[in-house]
Amino acid sequence: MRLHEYQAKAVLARHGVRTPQGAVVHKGASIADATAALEGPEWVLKAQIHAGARGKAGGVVRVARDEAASMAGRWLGGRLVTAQTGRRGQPVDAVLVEEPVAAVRELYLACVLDRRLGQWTLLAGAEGGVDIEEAASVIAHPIAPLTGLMPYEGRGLARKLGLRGALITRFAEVAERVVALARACDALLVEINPLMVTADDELVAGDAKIEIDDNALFRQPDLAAARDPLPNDAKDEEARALGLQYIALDGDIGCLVNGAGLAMATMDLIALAGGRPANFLDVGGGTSAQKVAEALALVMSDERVKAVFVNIFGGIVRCDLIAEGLLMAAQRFTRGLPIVVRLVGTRAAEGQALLAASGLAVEAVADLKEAAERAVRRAGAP
Amino acid sequence: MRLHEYQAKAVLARHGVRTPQGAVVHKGASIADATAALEGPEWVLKAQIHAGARGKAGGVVRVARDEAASMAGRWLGGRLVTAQTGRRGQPVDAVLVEEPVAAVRELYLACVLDRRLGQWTLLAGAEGGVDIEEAASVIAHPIAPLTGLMPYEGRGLARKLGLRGALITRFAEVAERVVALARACDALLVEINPLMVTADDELVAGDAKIEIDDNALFRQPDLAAARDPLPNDAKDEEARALGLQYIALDGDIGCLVNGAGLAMATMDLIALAGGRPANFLDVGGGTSAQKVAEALALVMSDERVKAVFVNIFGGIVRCDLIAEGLLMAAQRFTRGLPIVVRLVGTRAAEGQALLAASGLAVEAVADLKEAAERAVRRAGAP
Amino acid sequence: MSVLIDKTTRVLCQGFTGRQATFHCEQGLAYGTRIVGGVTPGKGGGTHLGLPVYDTVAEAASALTPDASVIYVPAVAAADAILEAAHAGIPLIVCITEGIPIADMARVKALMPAATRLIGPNCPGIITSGECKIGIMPGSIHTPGVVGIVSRSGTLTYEAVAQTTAVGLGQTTCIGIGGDPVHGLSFRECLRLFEDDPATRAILLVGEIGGEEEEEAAAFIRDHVTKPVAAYIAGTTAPPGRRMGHAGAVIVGARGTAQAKKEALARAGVTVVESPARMGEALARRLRSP
Amino acid sequence: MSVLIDKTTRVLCQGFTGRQATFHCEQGLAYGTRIVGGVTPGKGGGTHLGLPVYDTVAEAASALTPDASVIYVPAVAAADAILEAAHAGIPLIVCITEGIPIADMARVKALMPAATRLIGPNCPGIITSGECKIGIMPGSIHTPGVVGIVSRSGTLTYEAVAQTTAVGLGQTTCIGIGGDPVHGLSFRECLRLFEDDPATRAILLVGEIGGEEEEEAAAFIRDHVTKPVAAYIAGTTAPPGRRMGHAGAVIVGARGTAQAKKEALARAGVTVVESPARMGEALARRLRSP
Repeated sequence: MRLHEYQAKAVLARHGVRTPQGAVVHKGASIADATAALEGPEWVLKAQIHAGARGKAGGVVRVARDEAASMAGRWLGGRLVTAQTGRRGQPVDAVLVEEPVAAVRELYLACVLDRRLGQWTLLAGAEGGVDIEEAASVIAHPIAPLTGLMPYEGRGLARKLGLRGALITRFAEVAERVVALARACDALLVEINPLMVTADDELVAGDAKIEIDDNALFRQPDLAAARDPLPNDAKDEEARALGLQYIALDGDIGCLVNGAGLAMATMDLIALAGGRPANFLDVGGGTSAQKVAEALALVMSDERVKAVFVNIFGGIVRCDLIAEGLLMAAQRFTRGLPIVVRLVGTRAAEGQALLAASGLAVEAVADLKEAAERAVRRAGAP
Repeated sequence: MRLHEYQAKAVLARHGVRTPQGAVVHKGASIADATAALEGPEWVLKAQIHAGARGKAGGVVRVARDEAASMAGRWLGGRLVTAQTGRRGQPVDAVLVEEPVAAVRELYLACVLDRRLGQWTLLAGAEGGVDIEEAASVIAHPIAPLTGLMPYEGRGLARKLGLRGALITRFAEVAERVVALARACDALLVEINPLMVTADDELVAGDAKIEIDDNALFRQPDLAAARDPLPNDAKDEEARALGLQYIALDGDIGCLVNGAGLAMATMDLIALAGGRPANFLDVGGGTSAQKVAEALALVMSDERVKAVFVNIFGGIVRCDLIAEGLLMAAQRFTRGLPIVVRLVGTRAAEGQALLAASGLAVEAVADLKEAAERAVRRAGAP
Repeated sequence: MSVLIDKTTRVLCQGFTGRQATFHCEQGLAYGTRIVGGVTPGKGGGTHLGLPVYDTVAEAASALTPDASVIYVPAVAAADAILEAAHAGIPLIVCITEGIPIADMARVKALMPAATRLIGPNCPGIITSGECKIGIMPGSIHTPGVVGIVSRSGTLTYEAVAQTTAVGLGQTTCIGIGGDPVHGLSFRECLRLFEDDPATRAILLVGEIGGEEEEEAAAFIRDHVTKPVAAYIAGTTAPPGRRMGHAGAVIVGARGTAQAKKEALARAGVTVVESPARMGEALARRLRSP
Repeated sequence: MSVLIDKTTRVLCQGFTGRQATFHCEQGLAYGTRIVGGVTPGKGGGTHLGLPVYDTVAEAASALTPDASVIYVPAVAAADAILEAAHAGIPLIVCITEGIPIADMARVKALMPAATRLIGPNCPGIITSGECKIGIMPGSIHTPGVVGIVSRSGTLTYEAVAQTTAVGLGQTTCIGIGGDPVHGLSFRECLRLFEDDPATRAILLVGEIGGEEEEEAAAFIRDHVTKPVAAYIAGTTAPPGRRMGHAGAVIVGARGTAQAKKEALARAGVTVVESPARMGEALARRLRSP
């Protein structure tokens, strides 16, 4: 789960990392009330979306104090398109308003969970602001899993970045706190970019990204509550509530698969057959008829979908039960969408027989490749 | 620093260990107010002192609810003498009032910092209530310094104690919390004795001792604040405020020494010479004239003291400066106590000359054994 | 011959009396697996499925001398269960549980003895066709044969199994290493086991986007594997930055793409199929004309 | 010959520019100690006492190749300083700092490489008479000679030094292992060093109440030490349950009493003196009639 910049900065501040004076304005709230405590003649406004490249897309602007309200008002409720959002952009439901910080230098600092090492790694760069992918000189420092970062390690990193004087200890403090935060919050990523150096040798988080391990949200109730009240895609939220893994895509073939790997493979098959999947959807390895029915309803409720491809490998789950679930949902829907179903594995024949006997427009195809091709054809000529 | 039972139980409760329903009544407070939330026909009253063996000494009694106020009132402000307090006993400034817990069985559980291993060790016993020194069957389980106790280790210990059913996991939980408490609070000792097992398989801390590492109090502000407002010996508190290590003893020869080892050795010497030290006092290895003066004033303010033995090995510290400090304090005091001073090491001759020239009743003796014997003689025939 | 487990393997089950464990242990017993008992704290001394139940793995290990333990305990307690089994000296641990926090797995990796082999978590388990089934895979689709299968996915593995059965090759052992970013046995380690197993004639590797294990596998294959290998990598069409169901299946920036993995494997001499429908067929062809 | 340090030992100082470190490094330099530079984070690039200052031990170690580092940083940062020196590869670390939380020292012990030798904390340091003084002991009382001294105390050590000087024996090396319950070099390790040092003809051990190190030392002496050993244990008259100045000097229940320690040492053939005024005299007598 990704936090918004304003949420990430609040978490950093709670862990002792300095952030700019600022306030967040939510959609529908009064900007005057929200920013009452802010000072200075100019403010920085930052549109809060879950994607980068906001600066180039006009989502970060510096305006005179009395222009802030109108600018924020224009953003809130709209959508922002950046190089990272896709064509539809993302809704702007909050704007972060900050007093500008005068930086004499910018650094890069991040703590990421390195899956290969199975431990957190600190990344430190002498140049901040740039995309981490492009920054050549980032130093990677693995963190011992049981100990965290020791102050002397932070000072050593500071020296490797070329820092001197009071900044050495200050950088080590920030690094230690970032690592402590990552460990305490089950963060897969804590990134401060840029980490701004002020004229009086203070370090301030200019921008911040935090991503929390979804598997650990059960023990991070405060962070779990920070999940977007208005998500980018309402279906994501609906699917999550149903215990389904759903990701909206750009195509027109709705997918319903058991298992994440098979679900990805199904997307690949559709593409190989010349079609485009409308979604990724994993109903889980040990799914039920009821869950399949709900999943099918979810997929079919997407107006862009022109055909549905159901791909189930019945292992522990019996295909006849899955077929019952499909029929249950298909009967409730009147859109008359073509549904191609591949049922294999345990009790596949019984399941296919049930579908054939139903009289519904459900086509059962046993071969994987053939099933995908059929779905693509049906989406093209409904 | 030792916590009182009521303070230790509050810390345990904060860390998720169940304690009996109870309330603490401080000297001068209303017992009716303090116990307003307590229920039941009978209560257990426990005198809060920093010593064990209270039960046999009458410091733990079970009384009818309406007798509690008069009993607590009798205790508060008085002193309790137990087998562990010494003859003078300890002042009772607080009484813990608890609802009785019906235990079907009692266990022993403690987490101690094992100095030899340099790590915490969990001690678990199948019999609670008895003195740990006497309990033969206590199991010692060392705790990996970087990881704490893992739940499976706690379950393993529970089995070794012969526990079954739901108690296995409950015991592991309590053990894990006790270890977490020790680590989080810099505790040298966390002891729950007895750990009571109730009829419904709950575990409740019957009595509790916690000792905090004095060196870590700077990062345990909540616990540091729990230090007795009315200490057992007012001089301890005064000395602590002066940065001196002072411990009151039973004798009549006041001691003032630099260095803890030498201070103990000085006590031993006095005993070998047939005398009895009134105190242990370490003014520190790198002491100053001012500090010596304050220390001397503290020692001489003890009415039992009949002679003072000052034993300073001037290393980094110059003996002439120490002599100045001694004269400074001696002049302020009019009790006319004999003072035997041994000054050796850096600038000892100059220091001794200063003392000799002062005209005060300060006897300078260079030999260690001889100096101790002189002090003992002076205390006997002032 | 086979890899890691066979019909003599004595299997313990942690979380034995739970619903999921009960079901899958019944299936395992029906398959012929030598499940010898189980552990559920608080239920020690009883029996379940006709087998003894212990409170701790240490007690079970000393009574039953298991060769492997399969873990079905909930995510919140799974890391502890893994370490309990490891420190009780059980050499092979199969953790089925999904949803374990990554930090817990990092801790497990830091604390697990080097000699212990962990499969998973978030995996279907391991099966030696016709001999021993440890996990949740449907036994019926497996046929004794010559292909060693190693996969990050669950149902996609079944697809691979079904295809290798369909083309008449069958399987020696099939290992699901799991979809979590921090996990036990790696592709590399499984490849070494299959390379060293005389009964395994060919290897099928089923990877997916995210991480660098397929790239490491490619390097290992180039240097150390003499047997024919075919591979499919799921997620060629997955968008970057999204976790595709598995916690580990995510493209971060330019890293972890299917394209990079497929290229690395192809360069190492692996037959890489674009279509997940052609895994068995490709391996059969490769075996006919090496 | 001597133990651990001699006139060739290159010494680094951590917390170099602080008041206490400055004073004691001046004293050390005056004694002839080869102090080669120091570390104070934030002051790197400058000089102090005419010696170079670095920001980190790693930088100082690579520039100065020190054999030892002496630590004067405040208690709150001392454990970090010890680990910094250890992980920079400095083989001998002398930590003078007192008041370090025990948990920090437990952590240090768990994380320090096994080959690193730590003296202290809360100790006067180590001195080889006439050659190298690392710590806060007054150099003037030391005379080159034949006695190896190891002690848990500070000023009581000076007493032992003065007495061995007074009886004409002098010292090879004097090691203060410190008064904290969890610390580095033990009595045992120091005894082994003195036993192996040809220049050391006799050993004086100064112990105190608390812990079991004197008992362990006694067992080691019995089995491994051929040289005459005398010992004094401070605290025969100390009341149980009170910490006597040193964090480690406390009798817990029946454990750690002076009596038990004295008996163990006497049984091991050590000349145990009851009076701290007789340490030098007892050792001299023992050397005359072994």
